[in-house]
Amino acid sequence: MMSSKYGIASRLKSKRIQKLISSGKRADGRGFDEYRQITIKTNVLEKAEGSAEVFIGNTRVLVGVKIGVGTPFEDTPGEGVLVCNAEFVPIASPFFEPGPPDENSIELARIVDRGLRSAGVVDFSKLDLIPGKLVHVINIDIYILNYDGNLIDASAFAAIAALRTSVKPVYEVKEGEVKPTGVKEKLEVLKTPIAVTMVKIGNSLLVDPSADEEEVMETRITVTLEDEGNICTIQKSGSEPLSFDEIKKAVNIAKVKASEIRSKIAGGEG
Amino acid sequence: MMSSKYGIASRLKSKRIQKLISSGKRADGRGFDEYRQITIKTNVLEKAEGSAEVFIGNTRVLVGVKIGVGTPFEDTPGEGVLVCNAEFVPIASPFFEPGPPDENSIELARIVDRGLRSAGVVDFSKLDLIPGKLVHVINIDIYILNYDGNLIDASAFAAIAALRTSVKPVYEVKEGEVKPTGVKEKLEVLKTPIAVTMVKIGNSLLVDPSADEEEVMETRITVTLEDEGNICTIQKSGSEPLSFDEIKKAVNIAKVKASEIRSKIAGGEG
Amino acid sequence: MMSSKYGIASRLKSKRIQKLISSGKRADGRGFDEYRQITIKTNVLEKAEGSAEVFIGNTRVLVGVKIGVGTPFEDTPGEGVLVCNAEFVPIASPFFEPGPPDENSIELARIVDRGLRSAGVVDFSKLDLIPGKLVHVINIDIYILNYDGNLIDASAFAAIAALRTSVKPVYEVKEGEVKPTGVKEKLEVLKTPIAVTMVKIGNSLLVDPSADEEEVMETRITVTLEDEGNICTIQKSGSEPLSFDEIKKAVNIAKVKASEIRSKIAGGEG
Amino acid sequence: MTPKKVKEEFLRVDGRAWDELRPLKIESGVLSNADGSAYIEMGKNKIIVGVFGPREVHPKHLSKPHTGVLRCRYHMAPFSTDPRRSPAPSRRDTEITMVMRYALEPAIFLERYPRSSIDIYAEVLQADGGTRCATITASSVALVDAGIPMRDLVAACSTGKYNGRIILDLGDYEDKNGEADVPIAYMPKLEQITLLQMDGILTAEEFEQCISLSIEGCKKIYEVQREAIKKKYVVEKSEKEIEKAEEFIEESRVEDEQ
Amino acid sequence: MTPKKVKEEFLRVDGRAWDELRPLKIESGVLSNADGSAYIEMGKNKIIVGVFGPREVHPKHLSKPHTGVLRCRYHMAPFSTDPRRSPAPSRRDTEITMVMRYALEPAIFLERYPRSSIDIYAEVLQADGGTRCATITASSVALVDAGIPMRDLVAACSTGKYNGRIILDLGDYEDKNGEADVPIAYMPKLEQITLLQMDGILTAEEFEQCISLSIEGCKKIYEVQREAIKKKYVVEKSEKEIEKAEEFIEESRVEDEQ
Amino acid sequence: MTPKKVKEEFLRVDGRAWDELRPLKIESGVLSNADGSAYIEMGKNKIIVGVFGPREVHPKHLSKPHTGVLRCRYHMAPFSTDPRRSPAPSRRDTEITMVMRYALEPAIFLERYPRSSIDIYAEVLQADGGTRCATITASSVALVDAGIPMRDLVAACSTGKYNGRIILDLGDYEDKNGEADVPIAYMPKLEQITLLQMDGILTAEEFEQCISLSIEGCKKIYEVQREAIKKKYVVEKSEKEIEKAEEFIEESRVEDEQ
Repeated sequence: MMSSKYGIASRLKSKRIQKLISSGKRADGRGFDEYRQITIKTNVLEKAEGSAEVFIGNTRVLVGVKIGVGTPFEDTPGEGVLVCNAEFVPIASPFFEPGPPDENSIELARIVDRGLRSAGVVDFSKLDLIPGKLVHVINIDIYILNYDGNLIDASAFAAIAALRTSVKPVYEVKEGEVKPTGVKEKLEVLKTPIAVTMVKIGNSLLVDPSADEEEVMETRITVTLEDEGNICTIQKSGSEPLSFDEIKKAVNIAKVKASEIRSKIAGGEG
Repeated sequence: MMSSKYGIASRLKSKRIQKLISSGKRADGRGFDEYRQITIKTNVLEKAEGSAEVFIGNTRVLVGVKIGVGTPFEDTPGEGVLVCNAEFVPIASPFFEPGPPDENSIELARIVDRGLRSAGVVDFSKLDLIPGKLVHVINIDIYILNYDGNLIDASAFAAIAALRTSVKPVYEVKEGEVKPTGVKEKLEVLKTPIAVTMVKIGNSLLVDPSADEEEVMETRITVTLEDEGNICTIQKSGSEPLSFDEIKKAVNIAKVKASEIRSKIAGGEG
Repeated sequence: MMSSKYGIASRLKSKRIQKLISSGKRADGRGFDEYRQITIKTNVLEKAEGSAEVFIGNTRVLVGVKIGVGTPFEDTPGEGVLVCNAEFVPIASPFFEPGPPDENSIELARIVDRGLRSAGVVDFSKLDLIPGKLVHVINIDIYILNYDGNLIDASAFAAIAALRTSVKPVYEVKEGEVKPTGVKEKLEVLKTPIAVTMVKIGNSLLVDPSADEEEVMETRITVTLEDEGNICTIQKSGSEPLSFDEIKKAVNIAKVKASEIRSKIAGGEG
Repeated sequence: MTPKKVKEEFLRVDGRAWDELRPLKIESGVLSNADGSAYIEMGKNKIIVGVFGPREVHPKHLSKPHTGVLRCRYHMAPFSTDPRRSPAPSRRDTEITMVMRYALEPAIFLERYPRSSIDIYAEVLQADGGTRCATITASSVALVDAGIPMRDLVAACSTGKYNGRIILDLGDYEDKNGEADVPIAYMPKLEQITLLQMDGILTAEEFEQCISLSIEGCKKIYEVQREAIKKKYVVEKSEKEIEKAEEFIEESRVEDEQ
Repeated sequence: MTPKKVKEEFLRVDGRAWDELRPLKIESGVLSNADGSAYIEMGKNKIIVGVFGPREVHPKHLSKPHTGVLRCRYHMAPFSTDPRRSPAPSRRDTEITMVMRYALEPAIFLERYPRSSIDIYAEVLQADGGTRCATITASSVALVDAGIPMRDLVAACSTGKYNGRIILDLGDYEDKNGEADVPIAYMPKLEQITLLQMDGILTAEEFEQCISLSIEGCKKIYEVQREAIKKKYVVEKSEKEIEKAEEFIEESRVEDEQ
Repeated sequence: MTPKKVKEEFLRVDGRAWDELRPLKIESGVLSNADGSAYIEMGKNKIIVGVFGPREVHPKHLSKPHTGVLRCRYHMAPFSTDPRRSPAPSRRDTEITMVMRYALEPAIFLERYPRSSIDIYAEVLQADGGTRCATITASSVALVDAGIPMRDLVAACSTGKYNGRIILDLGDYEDKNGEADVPIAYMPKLEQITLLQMDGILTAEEFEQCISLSIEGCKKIYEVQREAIKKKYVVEKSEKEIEKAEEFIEESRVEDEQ
C-alpha cells in the first residue's frame, strides 16, 4: 500500500530485497519475527492530558491526548467520546505533503481507534457528565515525525502508552452546566491492546516492516491483541490475497510478539 | 446545457437529429409532445420515511425522503424546513464524476424544490415542534441512477410521489425537549405539482428530451403546474432565447401533459 | 509581496521606476512622503450597520459593518466579538480570482483587525448580552473594488470610518433569551487608529505605494498609530530586511502622516 | 395580450403605481482595472459589474477551439443582506450565476473569440429584491463599456403578483410577501426573451400579463441603459465617437446578419 | 478447523439458524449507461454497483505505464441510514473504499490494461449491516457483466459472535450489539482471502471458526453470483453464449496460468 | 537608544529578570528523513523543524526560471494548545507562515537554485508564547543542517511591555496579559531585521527600547544556534569538519559579497 504513495522501489532494489528474504535474511540483519529497537517515552508534553513518543528503529511517532468536554454521539447519549486522528506531517518524509488526511492516514487512525475501542480500554459509560448533552471527549492525535515503516504499530503503541498516563479534568455539574474544578484525576485505562503488523514478501511473513520492505511488500496484516491474548482487531491491506493458513500463522506470531511488547509498555511507567 | 458537460454530440449526429426533427420526427419515433414510458414505483425503501423510483425511458431516478428534527430558518421560526438535494452519482453516466454538487445538480435540486414550495405541497406552519427552536425537517434526496435525458421531470415526479407516501415520526414535546414516540403518521400532502420539460431544437418544442436531444438542444424550458392547472414554477435554461409566442406554446403543452401525468402519480398509490 | 501574485513587472519597467526613485522622483510626481488623493465617503449603504468607501488614487475599498448576535470566544466569555474579513473580488484586478481568501487577503484582514484591537476602538466588555452565551458580534467586511496599490491603508481607513458611523441594534434580554427591540443606538468608538504603509525601493522609503511601486518594492512596512500618537500595530512584509535606523525613520514618517489623515477621517462626519 | 393600462388609484407599499419601475440609475465605466464596468442602483439594490476579456482562458482546458466561452459570477457581499451572509457562494448564487450566463450569452458574438473567454463578475453590494435582473441589466452595459460588440442590449426586470394584483418590478417586501414573481430578461430589438423564471402561483393568463408587463419594463430600462452608454462617451470621448456609440448596437447586429 | 454443523434449536433475532445467510438476491446488468452493473439485496441491504472501463484515466497522471489501475468508490445514499447521513464521504467510507479495492484487485488481470482504469462505483441505497461485503459480492458480478475477465469471483460475507455464539452473516442489530464481527472476502476456486477485518473480542479459536464459517457462506454466495451472471445471459444472449458465460471464469483463470 | 541595563529588583511571573531569556535548548539533525532538521525548546515551547531541498518543485508551475523559491509551513499540533485546536490551518497560521518566509528569505542564496524549492516545515508540538520566533530560530539551524549556505543565521525573539515594564522574551502569560508584544528576527552579523511585527500600545521610545532589547536577545540566541550547529558536527564529523562548520556562515557570506 505504501508503495504507491511513498515512492516506487526500483526493480533492482525490489529484486535484491526479495532475493535476500527468500534466502531467509532481512537487509538489516533481523530475524523475520524480530522488531527493531523499540523505545517508549511517556509524559513528553506538559500541555496535553497524556502523551507518549515511540521510536521503532528510525520510525518516530508522537501521540498527544487531549481530554475535554463535548456532545455525545446521537446513538450513545450517555457515553463519552473517543476520537483518533493521524497527521502525516511533511517533516516525516520527502513524500508526505501538507494537506487534509488522505486514505493512508485515515486507515491508520481507524486501525488504532478500532483497536482501542474493541479492547475496551476505557469504560465510556463512566465518561458522561450530563447524559445526552455533555460528555468527556478524548482526542488522540497521532503525529508522525519520521517515517521508516510500520507506522501502525508505532502509532498504536504510542496511543495506548499516552492513554495510560493520561489525566482527566474533573468538572462540577450544576444546574445543567459544567465548570472545571482545576483538579485532574488519573484516567482509568482497563486494557493495553498491542498491534502487531506483518507484511508478506514472497512466501514469508515479516514483522515490523521497514520502509524498504513496505515498498516491495505484497500484502500487510495487522493483528491487535488485548491483555488476555484475545484478538481485538485485524486489518488486512494490500493487493495480494492471503490463505487461511497464512492468516493463522500471522495470528500466532502476533500473539507471541504482543505479549513481549505489552510488558514493555506496561512496564514503562512509574 | 447538458451538452457542455455530458459529451459533445458529433456534428454528424447533431445534424442527423436536427434534420429528423425538422421533418417532424424523433429518433425513437415519438411525437413531439409524447413522453417515453413512465413507470413509478413507491415505497421502494424501508428505512426512509418515504420513497419512489421513477423510470422515464432509460432515465432512472430514486428519491428518498427522510423526516427528522432540526432548527428552523431564522426568518421563519415557526415553520418546518424542506431541503432538496440532488446527487449525480457516477453509476448514472460515464460523464458523471464523484464529488460535491456542481451547477447542474444544484439547478436540478432547486427546480424541484421551488416546484414543491410554490405549489404549497405541505403546510409548513403545522411542522413546528418548539417554535423558534425545533421543527420537522423534510430532506428530499434525489439520486440519479441512470441518465438518459429529462432528469428534471423524473426527479420532480419521484419527489412528489415519495412525499405522497411519506410518514412523519410523532414526537412528544415536554419541558423544552422532544422525544420520539415511535409512532409515525401520514404526512399531509396538499398538492401534486407536475413538471413538464421541453427543449427547443430548430423551431420545434419537444417534451421529455432524451440524452441525445439534450446534447443538440438550443434551449430548455420547464413548466411546473399544480392541481388546479395554475403555473407554479418555470425555469428556462440554455443559451438560446425564446419568443413570447414560444413561451405561450410551451405553457399550453405543459398544461395538457401535466394533468395526464398527475393522474398517473395520484393513482399510483394504494 | 504583491509582485508574486499580481504580475511581475518587466525588468525595463522595474529599472525605470528604480532609477526615477534614486533621482528623488516618483512616476506620478508625488513626494516620497505624499499620499495620493484620499476620498472618504461614509454611510454609503443603508442595510449595513455602518459603511464607508475609501478612494486612494485609483484604489477603491468599500467596508460594510454588520452588528449581530453570536457566541463569545471561549477564553473571553463576557466580551463582544469583532471579526475582520477581506474579499479580493475579481472586479478589482485582472489578477484577482474568485475563491476563498488567500495569504494576501488574510494578511490584509489581520493587519486591519490587529490595528483596531490594539488601539482599543471599542470596549468589548460592554458588548455582552448574556455573559458566556450571547454577545454582540461586529463583522467588518473589507471589499476591494479596485486595486492600485496600498490596500492596507485604504482598508484600515475604511474600516475605522465605517465603525465610527455604525449603529448597534438594541436587544431586550429576558429569561435567557434576547429579542431585538427595533431600536438602534450609536456604537461607541473610542479610538481612531490610522495605518501608514511605506515601501522600500532602493534606499528610499515611499508612503502610499501605487500598484507599480508594489511590483518593484523590496520590502513593506505598515505602522498603525492611535490618537495619542502611540504605535498600536506594526507589520513588516516582503523579502528584504530593514535596518534599525530605517525602522525608526518609518515610525517617524508614520507619526506625521497619521495625524494628518486622522483629522480627515474624524472630520469627515456629520 | 398586453395588460390594460388604465391608470388606477392603487398605490404600492413604496407609493409606486402598479406599472412603475423603481428609481433606476446606471453608470458606465466605474472601475479602472476592469475592461468594462457598470454600476446600477434599482430601488435600494446596489450592484457593480466588471467585465474582463476577451482574454486567454485559465486554466487552458476550459477554452474551446471554435468559440469563446462566457463565464459569469453572481456574488453577494456579506453586508448586502440582513442578517450578514457568508461570502462563500450559496446554492442560490450558483443557480443565478447559471441563468445570468444564459441570459447574456445570446447577445454576444462568442463565436468570434475562439480559445478566449469573456468574464463577467457581478458584486451585489446591497440587495433589495430583483438582484438577478438588475445584475443582467448592468452586465449588458458593462459589456458595451468593454467594447464588446453585441447583438442587442439585454434588459431585465421582474413582474409579479402581490395582494391579487399584477405589478411591475417587485421590491424586496413585495417579493417576499407576494403571490408570484416572474423575472425576465429581454432583448428589445430582437424581441427575444433570454431569462425566464417563475415562482408562486399564477394562472396562464396572469403569467402572460406578467411577461407583457415585464417587456414594457425592459423597454424603459433599455432607454436608461442607452443613456448610460452615451453619457460615458460624452464625458470621455469626442463628438464623433458619441455618434458611433449610438449606432454601436445597431451596427453590431447588422454585421451579424450579413 | 470447520465448526460443528450440528443443527441446533437456537434461533436468531430474525429467526435464522446460526449458519444461515439472509435472503440474497443478485441481479446483473441493471444499468444501461454503465459498462457493467449489478444490484444486490442481502437482508435489507440494497446496493447498486456500476462498472466503467477499461477506459482512459482522467486525470492522466493517475495512469500507470505498465498496468491498469482499479479505482473504487463506496458511497452511502443520504437516505440509506437512520438518521439521514450527509452525502459527503466519511472516514469510514474512505476506509471501506480502500479495503474494497484490495478485495477485488487480486481477481482482475490489471496488468492487461496499461494506462487504463477500471472504475467501480457502489451506491448503498439502504444499509442493514454487512454493506461492505454485499458491495464486494455485487462488484464481482458487475465486473463480469462489464466483460472483464477475472481470475475468480470474489464473494464476501461476515461472521461474528453474538450472545456468545458464532453466527453467519450478521444483520444490523447483531452487528451493533454483538461481541465481534469478521468480514471476509473469498475467492472460492483459488481458495484465497482478499478481505479480512475484525473488530470485537475473539479467542484465536473463535476467530478461526469465524473464518471457516465465512468461507462456507462465501461458497453459497458464489452460487448466487453465478446464477445472476447466467440469468443475464439467458435473457439477453444465445444458448451458445450461455455456455460461454458458464466457462467464463474458468477460462480466464486457465489463461492466466499459462 | 539601548535600554538602561541597570540590574533591578523586579522579578517576573516565572522568576526571570527583565532582560533574561527563557531556558533555551536547540538540537540539530533530529530527523533522519529530512535533509536538515532542528528541535527547539524555549520555555515550554517545543518545536520541530524539517528542511527539504533544494529539490524539484511540485507542481512545476510554481517553480521560477531564474531563482529558487522558499516555501514554508508553520503548523500547530492539535495537542499543542489548551483547548485542543483543529489540525486545519487557521488564519493566524497562514499569516505566520507568510512572515516566517519573509524572515528567512534574506538569509538564503535563493538565486543559486533556479527551478528549485527549499521547503521548511515547522511543527509546533507545544506552544508557550513566542512560537513564531522560536520557529524562525530553529529553522535557521535546520537550514544549516541541510547544508544550505547562508548569508547569516536568523535569530528571533520578542520583547514586550508587561505591567508598565519593557521585558525580553515574553512567556504565554505575559503575552496574553501584557500591554504590547514586538516579535523580531535579526541577522546579527549583517545587523538587519527580517521580521518585525508589533501589537499593543507603545510610545515610539518604548518601541525603540523593545527593538534594542530584542537585538540583545537575538545575539544570545545566536550563540546557542552556533553551539547547536557545532555540537552536531562534533558528534558526527571529524575535527577538520568542525572547523569548517565554524567558518561555514562566515564563508557563505564572503562568497556572497564577491
